[in-house]
Amino acid sequence: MKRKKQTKKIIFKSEKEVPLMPMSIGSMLYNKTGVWRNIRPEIDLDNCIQCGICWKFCPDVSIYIEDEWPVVDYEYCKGCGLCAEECPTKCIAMVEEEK
Amino acid sequence: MKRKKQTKKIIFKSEKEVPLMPMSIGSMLYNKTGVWRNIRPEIDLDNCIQCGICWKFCPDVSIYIEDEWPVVDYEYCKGCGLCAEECPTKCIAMVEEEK
Amino acid sequence: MKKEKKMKLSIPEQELMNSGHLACQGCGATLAMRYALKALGQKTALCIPACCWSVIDGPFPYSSLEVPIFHCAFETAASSASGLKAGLEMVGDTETTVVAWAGDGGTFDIGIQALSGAAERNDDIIYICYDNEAYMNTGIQRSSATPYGAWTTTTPVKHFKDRPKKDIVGIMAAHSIPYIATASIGYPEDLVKKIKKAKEINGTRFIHIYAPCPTGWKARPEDTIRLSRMVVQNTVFPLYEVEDGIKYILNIKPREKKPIDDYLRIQGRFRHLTEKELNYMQQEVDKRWEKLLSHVENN
Amino acid sequence: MKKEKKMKLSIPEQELMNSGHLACQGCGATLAMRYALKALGQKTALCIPACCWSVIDGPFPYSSLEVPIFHCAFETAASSASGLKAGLEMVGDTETTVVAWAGDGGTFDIGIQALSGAAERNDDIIYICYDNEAYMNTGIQRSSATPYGAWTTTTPVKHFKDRPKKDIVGIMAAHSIPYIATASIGYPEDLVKKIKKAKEINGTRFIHIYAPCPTGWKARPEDTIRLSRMVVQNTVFPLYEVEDGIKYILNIKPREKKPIDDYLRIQGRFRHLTEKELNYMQQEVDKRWEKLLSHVENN
Amino acid sequence: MRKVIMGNHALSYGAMLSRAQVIAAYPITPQTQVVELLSEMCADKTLDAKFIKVESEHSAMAACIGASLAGARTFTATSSQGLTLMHELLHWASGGRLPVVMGNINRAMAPGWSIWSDQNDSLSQRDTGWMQYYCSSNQEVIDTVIQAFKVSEMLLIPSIVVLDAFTLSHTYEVVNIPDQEKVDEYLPSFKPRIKLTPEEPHAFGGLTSPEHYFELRYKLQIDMEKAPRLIEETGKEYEKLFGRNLGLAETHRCEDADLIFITSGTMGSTAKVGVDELREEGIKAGNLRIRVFRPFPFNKVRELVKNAKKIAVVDRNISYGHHGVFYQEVKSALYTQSNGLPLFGFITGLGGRDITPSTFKEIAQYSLKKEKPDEEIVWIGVNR
Amino acid sequence: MRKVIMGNHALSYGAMLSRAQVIAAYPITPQTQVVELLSEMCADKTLDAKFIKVESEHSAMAACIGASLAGARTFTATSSQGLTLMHELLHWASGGRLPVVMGNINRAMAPGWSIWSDQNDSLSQRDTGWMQYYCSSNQEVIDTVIQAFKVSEMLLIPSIVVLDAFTLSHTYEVVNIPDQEKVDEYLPSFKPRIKLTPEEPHAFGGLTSPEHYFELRYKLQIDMEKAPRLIEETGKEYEKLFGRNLGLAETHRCEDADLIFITSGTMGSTAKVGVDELREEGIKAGNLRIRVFRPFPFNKVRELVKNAKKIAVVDRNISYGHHGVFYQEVKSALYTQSNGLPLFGFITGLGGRDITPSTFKEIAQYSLKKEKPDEEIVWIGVNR
Amino acid sequence: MVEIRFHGRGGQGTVVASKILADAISKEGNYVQAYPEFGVERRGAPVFAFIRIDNKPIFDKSRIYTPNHVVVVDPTLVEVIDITEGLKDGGWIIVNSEKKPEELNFPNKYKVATINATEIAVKHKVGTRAAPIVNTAIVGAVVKVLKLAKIDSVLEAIREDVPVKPEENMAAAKDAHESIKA
Amino acid sequence: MVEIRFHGRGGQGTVVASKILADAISKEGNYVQAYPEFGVERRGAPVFAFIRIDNKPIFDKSRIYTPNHVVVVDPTLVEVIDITEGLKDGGWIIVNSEKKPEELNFPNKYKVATINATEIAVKHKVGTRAAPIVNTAIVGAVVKVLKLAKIDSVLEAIREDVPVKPEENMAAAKDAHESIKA
Ligand SMILES: Cc1ncc(C[n+]2csc(CCOP(=O)(O)OP(=O)(O)O)c2C)c(N)n1
Ligand SMILES: Cc1ncc(C[n+]2csc(CCOP(=O)(O)OP(=O)(O)O)c2C)c(N)n1
Ligand code: SF4
Ligand code: SF4
Ligand code: SF4
Ligand code: SF4
Ligand code: SF4
Ligand code: SF4
Ligand SMILES: [Mg+2]
Ligand SMILES: [Mg+2]
Repeated sequence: MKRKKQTKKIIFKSEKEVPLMPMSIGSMLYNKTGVWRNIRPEIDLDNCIQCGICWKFCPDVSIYIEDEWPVVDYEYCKGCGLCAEECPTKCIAMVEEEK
Repeated sequence: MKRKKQTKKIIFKSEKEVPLMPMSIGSMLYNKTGVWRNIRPEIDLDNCIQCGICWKFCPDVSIYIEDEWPVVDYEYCKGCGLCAEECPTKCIAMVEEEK
Repeated sequence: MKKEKKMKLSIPEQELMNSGHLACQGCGATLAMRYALKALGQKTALCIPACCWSVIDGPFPYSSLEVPIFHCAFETAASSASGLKAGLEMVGDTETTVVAWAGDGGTFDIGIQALSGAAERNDDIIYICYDNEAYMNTGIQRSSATPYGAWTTTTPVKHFKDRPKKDIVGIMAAHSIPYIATASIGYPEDLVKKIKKAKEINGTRFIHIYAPCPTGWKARPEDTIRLSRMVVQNTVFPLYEVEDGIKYILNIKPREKKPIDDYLRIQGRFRHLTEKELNYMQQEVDKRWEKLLSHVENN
Repeated sequence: MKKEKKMKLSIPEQELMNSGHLACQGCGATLAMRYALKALGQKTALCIPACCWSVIDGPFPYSSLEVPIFHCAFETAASSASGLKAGLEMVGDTETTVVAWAGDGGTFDIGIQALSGAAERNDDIIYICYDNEAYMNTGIQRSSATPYGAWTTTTPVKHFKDRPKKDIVGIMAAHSIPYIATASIGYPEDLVKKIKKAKEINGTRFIHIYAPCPTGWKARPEDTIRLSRMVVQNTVFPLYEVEDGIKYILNIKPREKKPIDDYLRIQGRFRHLTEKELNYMQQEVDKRWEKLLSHVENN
Repeated sequence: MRKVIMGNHALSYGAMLSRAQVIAAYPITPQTQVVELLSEMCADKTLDAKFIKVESEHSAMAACIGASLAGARTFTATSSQGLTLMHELLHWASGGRLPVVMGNINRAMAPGWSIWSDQNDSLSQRDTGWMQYYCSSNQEVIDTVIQAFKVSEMLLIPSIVVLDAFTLSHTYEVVNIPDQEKVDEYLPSFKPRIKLTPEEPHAFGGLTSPEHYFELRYKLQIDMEKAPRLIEETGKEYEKLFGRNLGLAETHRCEDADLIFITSGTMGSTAKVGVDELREEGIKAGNLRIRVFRPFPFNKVRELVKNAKKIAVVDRNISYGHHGVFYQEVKSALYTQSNGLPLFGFITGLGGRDITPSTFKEIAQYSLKKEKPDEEIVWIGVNR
Repeated sequence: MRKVIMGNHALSYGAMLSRAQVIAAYPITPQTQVVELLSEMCADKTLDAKFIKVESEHSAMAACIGASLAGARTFTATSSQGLTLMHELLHWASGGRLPVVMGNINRAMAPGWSIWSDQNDSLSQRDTGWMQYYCSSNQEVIDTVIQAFKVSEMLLIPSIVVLDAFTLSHTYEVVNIPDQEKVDEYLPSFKPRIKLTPEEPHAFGGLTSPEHYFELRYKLQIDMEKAPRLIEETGKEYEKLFGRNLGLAETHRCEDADLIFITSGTMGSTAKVGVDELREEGIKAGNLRIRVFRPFPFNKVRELVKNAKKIAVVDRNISYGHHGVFYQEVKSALYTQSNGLPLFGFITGLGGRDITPSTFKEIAQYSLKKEKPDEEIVWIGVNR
Repeated sequence: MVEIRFHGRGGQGTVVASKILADAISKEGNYVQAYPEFGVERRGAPVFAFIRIDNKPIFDKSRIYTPNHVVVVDPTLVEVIDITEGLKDGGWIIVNSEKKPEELNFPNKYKVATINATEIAVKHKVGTRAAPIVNTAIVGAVVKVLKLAKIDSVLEAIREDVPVKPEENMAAAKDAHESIKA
Repeated sequence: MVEIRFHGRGGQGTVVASKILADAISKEGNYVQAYPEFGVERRGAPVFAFIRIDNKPIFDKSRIYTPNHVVVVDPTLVEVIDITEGLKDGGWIIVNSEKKPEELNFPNKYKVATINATEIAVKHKVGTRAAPIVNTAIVGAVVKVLKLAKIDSVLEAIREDVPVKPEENMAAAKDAHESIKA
């Protein structure tokens, strides 16, 4: 279930809109970290055994589960390669982002 | 060996005589704590076995040794009673200072 | 596409940490937080002192967590948490679990006094230290959690860290607090179990989490989990619990105790070490392991 | 007057502490200093943080000691000493023994971080804590060295101290420093021996001295030494050493382990306690004694 | 209720009557009686508060900050070394807009160790964003703690209530202890606009880039500038209920004064005696005691001195390398208006040296004999 | 030797060339490169010093104090939270008359966390008895560390050398690295008048009663008042050896200026560009960059502004509840002399908001259009 | 305004004495200010306490240098320090002593009264013979000689301020009040 | 005065590139000021570096908003962010890319040059194919196009600033310097 949340960048038109103390009023989801990625994980679902290990070890919460299958969220995936490294069936390949 | 040391109170005539930083330049020996005493230890040397225990346990270094015998230094003795309490032969008596 | 079975989830599904945070690729500290929040649930308040996590969470006016955070002064994780807990109780909130979430520097070094004070008072907080073995947020300087032999920017290879890692668990055990546990992000199920257990106990609880830092360790991001398993298997970072400062429980006893070499080889921070030092380090690891085993037996 | 034999002196004759100081009658902290200096000799530099001793020594421009003193900030005994030692070495004085001399508050509480840091670096200092089990200089407030059950001005009888005394030796042992010892002013020869031994070792050395405070404990001044013996005989404060954080050596094993009652009865600070609490305290003492014995055996 | 109490206990009573909910404090001479009495009040439940017996002042302030962020009314007390050990966290409390109230006993800074009064400890916190009240009697101490909570909670800015070591902290005076019902009426329980709770999770104090920081700090200053008006209003309100006004400053015979002393703390009380004695001798002196130092009561001071011929600012403190702090700030306040009104700066009483009525006679003599100040600092009572 | 280095490394080189003997420091952004380079220098023996890798800034300053008391030349560096955590001990070092030299990178105080420049961290230490130098280039940083040791050791008063976060700390500039022999000639090894040694045992910092404290602190101020002259003398000496003068203040086109900016730190460098651009437009502006803030160079400032028609003091800081600190202190310095010279107080650049040449144009416009200041504070660059 | 200095030794409750006196006076609607010596107190060492009394609020917060009267709680102090320092001519010196006033031979510009507070304390079992608590008896005597307050106010004050053996202390105060002759 | 902005990704040594360039320029007696983006750098995330060059001392310490030229160390950034923001008309855009300048279709108010620094880096074995270290090659190309310094100064700078594989890096810089066509 990929989360739907307000992912807007927040702009304060003036000091009056700024909260009294420095506190969060929005989510970092606005920050699409996919652009950091050099290499992208690609899941070959044919060899996937649905073990959930890729989901479990993603530091960027960028593998979500869609009707029982792992899906990479490329908007945020930073391409660390952990999922591929840990996948027991090696069915995740890290491929170069084309330049 | 009762120590002979400069025991004067120090008076600064002016700021010029005061050291640059707060540091000691004299000894607390100037401070005759004997006046704090309510009860005074009196040693009955006849029963003294020269064990040195009174000397050892005096918090005010007020029992010194004169040709191998313990002597109370009444200038400083505060009258805590430790020496009397610890003397194995109970040859130290704590007697009221007369008022 | 075939779909014979359900996806297997060995840890709670609920995500209280969002994507979009500012951690480096393959950050172990980030996984530690993700797992911890799965165990703690949403009725949790975090005190996070200066550390990588004060950056990872994201800048004002954003956050990547779904729980409230107090980004507190570096040295005040424990004291802020004690105050926060007292405050919440006085305003009628007795449920919320107050957690101090600090790095190794904020725990072993500048924050140890506040931690020791809270533990002595047995204040009702969970203190979690994610340990990446150096000051990472400021660019990899030595901390007292940095292991012997490691390079950091303040322990250059010419003069690498020549003191052992501070035994924080031993120190906390001496405070005889109700619960202490070590955990590794390589064993998420164990980690989640321990934090859930801690949540049910009153008083000061201390969790020490091993959390690799690819950036600071000069390691490959994809090795983060591998390192987190190796470190347990070679007993450099054993997984155990201590109850009331006396009862030691070993959680994972490796079938065969692995040598530390492979573990060190894949971390750039150890590249400069010679045989001699490696042997010395192996001996130290063995010693500490023996000591731990004896503690466990003496229960 | 007969004069058959020489006066028997079981500790060094040299006095580096003078009369005229400002300690109360029967002050244990004062005896601790007198004995320590006999062991250390004149080539010693003291860092004394805020504590009774910053008063006992006497006001500017006086001092009652024949060794140099740095009256340092309350929380900085260890860090001041580390700096002083480094400074002396850089100006060519490698002989002088640098000693941090602090009370229990300055050691267990506000000074513990600096102490932990120095120990972690294994800085070449002797840290001596004279323990009178409360903040005496400020008028008897609880410290984390205050024993369970004790009255202080911040733990009134209606709400006496309900936490155990912090196990500072256990904490320091976890830092695996070369030498740790406990001592009692009731056993001056043992105390002197240990400090002399510490003087010959390099690195961070920690000495924990039991030093009764008649004023703060509501005890009779003349009972100071008596208390200092009882506390060892009833194992409330055993005399032992720890080498490299692992090797435990018991110095005095009481022939028969005395109950704590008499010890508590002659201290006003415990007067309010009931049977129930006394029993609890006795059990705790027994437990800790057993634990210590097991440590000693496991050498 | 009429009672003879020491200044330290006046702080404790103030906190008790304000129904402080969390107290985190650490003992230090000459503040200890504050925490001792509060410990007892908590022990015998005359005060329903959590007292965190921390291991240092640094942790005391950290705990206060945490508790205040949770929305609890929070109090602490300290002095000198303890206050300065909190320094980093003082910036924190104000920047975090947390209305902690703290009592501070003015004590000279070490080294050498001193336990006696001067103002360098609290005045060297003048740039930390806390409001500062200086008291001249035990009565004022109790009253001020209560007012400080009210104003702090309106503005979400913390306050320090300052009293002199010994001359107030350990001095017994006759005090009217306000009764609880009326205090409750004056100071209802704290209802923070925002607080930390899982109900609405916010992250407080995160990394704040150059894009945002400036506005946050601008707002702090703007709000602090509202304090003088609020203090006078809440002071009048207090008078209605308790018969004692709590303003920005207290004047004694200033109306027709040629020479006005600007003072603070207990010397501001002793100065009245000095003024009366000078008046006996036919010298038209007056005393302006600054009660609120932060925010600096610019307009109040400007208005009160405008008819004077000369001003003598008396500092029990010094900003080394500049002047006495009050002297410096009064000059700053009067620069734009004053048409050359002569201001003299006196420093006296450091480290607890006594300040007596005759101190003010000496100051008057000097000020009257000189046309205008020709020394940067005039030292009174230094043994030269 | 000509080298392109960052401001942080300029501090490290300064300490190395000064042959610091004991260094105790703790890392903090944006200071880390200072300690990193010093660690390497100690590791490869290019610097023969003991580097104590303490567990906090508080212990860093404590260790520096201990080392300095032993007679060793002592250095540390920090920033913002770290500097403020040292606060209690800053009072200690000055009161103990210990000539420690410290580098501080100006960084805005949390909360919220900031790593960017403003002066509140160092200026809120203005009452601690330390001398303070503000630098505007990496060259000045190196030179100032060396001079600071010389002056501090003459007066036995510690010094802070201040540089802006990033705009100096992380900015690479071309620098001439003085050669060691000449530095040794300029700055011989430290020979303390008194030090802690068992040879002559003294107790330092003992309890100091009201009978004695005042005189000790009087002497500190009197000695600090000698600094301006010494700084100018040692600055000229430095010029003889290295061709660069190090004075109390630097002026740019002030001689005939109608409007003088009073600035500090890197903005004092950018201001020159602003001045030149204003001159292009026919506006007679000038810039007075205050280099030494403590002790405050009263006479220098008085002398340099006397022909101006208007003064615009620019603060990258604020004393909440009063004004910008420089504004406040300049007013204090000019009060007695000025015959109503209009002083405007501007606050800008808090939390690292950029200060550019056009910032000064904006300030000039405001100052020129107004007769006299009618706002307590003029905010520049706040998004209102 | 009346200013009084108390001389005692650490541990004798000299400060408490001044506090009790202050309470008694305040009860009768007058203003008082009482403060201890500003320093570290040690059992046995000489200590001071001060009190100012007036019928209007007291603004002077400076120390007392020239008291109108002095009260000596511990007779042995008379040998140790000059208890008349700064004492105004014609002032009272009230001493806890078994001796008669004239036996103490103070300069006769002072009025002298003695009260055997130790005896009274022992008699009423306040404190021990070794360490009698004399301060309540002293106050009882002082208010009589200096006409500062009614004995009932003192008794009330004692009831409030003295947690241990209040009755005995009140009895001691009363006893001293009656027995002292000025 | 010339102002240049570098675009790269965390971990690509963009800041080092600006530092090397600064050194090279300084060696020829000119003044430079180089600074990184003021913030937290993360591997992979877009980063900036800035440099000011002049023949007289540089007093302006403000940020660079309108550079004369931009250098793009990582081609993929062109899609991600607007690298021409604030770029002065007629300024150079120097991109590390295998493509030809015209293929990048930038507005033609800018001059564009490309250099396949990745290729060159790999060829000279600086870094790996996965993570080539392109910064030295870039600098070699930049000084040529912008005529900021002689290649020898660049090589000297590399020798001083680059601890690992200095020779290879120098070769790469030289190679790029020669192969780039402006
Ligand atoms: C008083 C103070 N000193 C120094 C710093 C700078 N600082 C911020 S985070 C940090 C290191 C944190 O290390 P650690 O706790 O291990 O967390 P990590 O960054 O490694 O995750 C330091 C030194 C600070 N913020 N406050
Ligand atoms: C920062 C700081 N906080 C508080 C104090 C006040 N203070 C001085 S000594 C002391 C208690 C010391 O207790 P301990 O270390 O046990 O020594 P003791 O007085 O019992 O001998 C305290 C709280 C201080 N000087 N500095
Ligand atoms: S780890 Fe591999 S096998 Fe397991 S779910 Fe993910 S892709 Fe499928
Ligand atoms: S590559 Fe890393 S970030 Fe991307 S999905 Fe896999 S684990 Fe997550
Ligand atoms: S203790 Fe007693 S027996 Fe021993 S030396 Fe002293 S007086 Fe003599
Ligand atoms: S009574 Fe106490 S002070 Fe006097 S000599 Fe005996 S032990 Fe020493
Ligand atoms: S530096 Fe290390 S700990 Fe910090 S965010 Fe990056 S990977 Fe995580
Ligand atoms: S209070 Fe206790 S420790 Fe302090 S001097 Fe008196 S007896 Fe000694
Ligand atoms: Mg870390
Ligand atoms: Mg103690």
